[in-house]
Amino acid sequence: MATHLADVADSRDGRERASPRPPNDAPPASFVVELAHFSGPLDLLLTLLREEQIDIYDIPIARIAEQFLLRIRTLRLDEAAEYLEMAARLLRIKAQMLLPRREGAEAWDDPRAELVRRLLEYQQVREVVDVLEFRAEGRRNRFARTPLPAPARPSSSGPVSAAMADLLAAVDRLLRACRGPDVHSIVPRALDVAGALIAARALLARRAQIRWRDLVRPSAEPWEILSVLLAVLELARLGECVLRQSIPFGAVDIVGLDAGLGTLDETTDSVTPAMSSLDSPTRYDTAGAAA
Amino acid sequence: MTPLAQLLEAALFASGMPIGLDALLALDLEATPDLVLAALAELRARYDDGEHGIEVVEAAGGWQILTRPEYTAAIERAQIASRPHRLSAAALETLALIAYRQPITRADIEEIRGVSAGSILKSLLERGLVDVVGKAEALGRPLLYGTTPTFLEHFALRHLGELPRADELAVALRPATAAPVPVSAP
Amino acid sequence: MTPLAQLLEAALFASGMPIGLDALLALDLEATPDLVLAALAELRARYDDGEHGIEVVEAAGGWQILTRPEYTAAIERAQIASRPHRLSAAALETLALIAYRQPITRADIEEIRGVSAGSILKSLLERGLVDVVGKAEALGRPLLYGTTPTFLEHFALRHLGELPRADELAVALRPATAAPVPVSAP
Repeated sequence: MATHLADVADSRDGRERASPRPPNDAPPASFVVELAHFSGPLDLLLTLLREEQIDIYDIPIARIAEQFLLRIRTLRLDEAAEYLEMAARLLRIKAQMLLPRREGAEAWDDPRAELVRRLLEYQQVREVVDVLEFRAEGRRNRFARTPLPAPARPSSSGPVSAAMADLLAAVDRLLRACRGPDVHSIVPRALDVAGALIAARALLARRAQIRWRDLVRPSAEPWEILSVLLAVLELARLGECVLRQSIPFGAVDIVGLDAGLGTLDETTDSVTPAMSSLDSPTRYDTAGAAA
Repeated sequence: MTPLAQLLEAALFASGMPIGLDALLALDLEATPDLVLAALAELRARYDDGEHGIEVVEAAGGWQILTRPEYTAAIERAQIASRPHRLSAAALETLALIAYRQPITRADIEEIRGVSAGSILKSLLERGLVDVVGKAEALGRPLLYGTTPTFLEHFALRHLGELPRADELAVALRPATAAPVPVSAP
Repeated sequence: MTPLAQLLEAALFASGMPIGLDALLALDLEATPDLVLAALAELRARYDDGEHGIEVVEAAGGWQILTRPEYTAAIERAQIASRPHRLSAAALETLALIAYRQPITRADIEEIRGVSAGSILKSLLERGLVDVVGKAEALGRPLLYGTTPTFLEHFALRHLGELPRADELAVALRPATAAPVPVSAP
């Protein structure tokens, strides 16, 4: 069942002329290819075979390799890796064909076999493309109803459409947006409330009353100041100290009470007025205090 | 119906919005305003014969075909007209983060995405794609978010392990930026 | 027309996309598949009476109303609606491969087409014509691609079975494994 390429390809040639392929969705990477109206090296190779009316099962490799090289040079495709790879493959097959065959050997591994297989496979793809193109053209000539513009405020309860590809593209965007390729390496500067608690407790153990500036060094960074503030508030909540401020905006005295009296289930009633305004409905992390 | 009425039917159907007389006249070079108005009347009468679910309506200086009001409730109930709402890029990114790093706090999401995530999280919660799965041990015990069975169902996943690993994505989705590679002849 | 046919007319009109039997059944709690199919036939017959510019078409496992082809040129000329762009040859080849070999990896697509497929796959994913449908068991667990309902609608297919079977194609494709190649006498 020798398939003659010319027979199969004739109809395709007619169609190709009838419907040129505008590179409407061709991204830059394949732009060169689209301009030349070849969708790849196999497409070009098939065109050459058709022009020469060559039996796909008996390709004169030397001649075709030469023409292939000539064509990619004139079409300026000789910078595209895929075309160069095919050119190299053809030259390799040509060299293999020149090797002397063993006299009288029954089986001969035709160096062209793999190429023939690929060409046949690709030819079938082209055939399916013809079917798809015919179908698409029929559909293009009918209009569905244009959807009305979406309501200004889309409800958040309606059906959602998102393809897996959309989700993965989002992951891809995130990965690119992040500084490093590894998402896990990005760790926000955490507050060190536990450390500040330990420092404050240690100081309160030695002195009955301390001041804010005893806990915060002058050049402290914001995260350190915040850590100390939260630690002090936590100590007050646990009943380990009392905060006093004699005048508005004045210095804050931290007066130590007996450490260890506070328990976790104490209510915030015991907290001094200084902190009540800062108290939040959620509880602070007490893991640090327990340490 | 006359050929002009059929053409108007196809045109009014294809357009979602009302079409004015000028545009309708552009459909047929031989049409006159009188002919178009007559054809519109013919089409309207056809739909008003008590046997149709749609009707021709005059609106916004033009004509439009709309479903009859008595069918609105059924169509809405079947969620046919409410087209599936495409998740925004921001929502997808947030969802992707939650899927890959769950359980994750809102602060972590915002840290990575660099923008506030409140309204997006709310919307994802309402749609049932994510849920609160616990509280972090960190200060303030912030809520932790994770994906739901609805999320798996939506993306046709049997379990989270079916999500591609992050390092597989580079190959799978990113177009080869360097292709075609110019190869210099030796 | 029967009330159910009128309801279906309104619903098909309201949706731009094909609606499947399940969604049509949701329109009327008393409807059965037989009743819906009968009403669809009634509606289709009504539009096929030679007096209408639109018709009922079966696509992507459902039904939709579309304009008749003979009015397309006029509607496009009047700029009421425009036809979508044609897909490039490269995009069609990639789609053809995915349609026939799904689920298929990007590497397999590139192997058969002989060119890199990254940017084309990305574009097809964005158009919703293909989607990631899973991961291969092979090394690196590459993503597997498959076609979507949008693909069926784009090519006016009711289902994938409407494409010619591989063995019906003029060029019979052998299995991917090495097939015996007839060698002509040198």
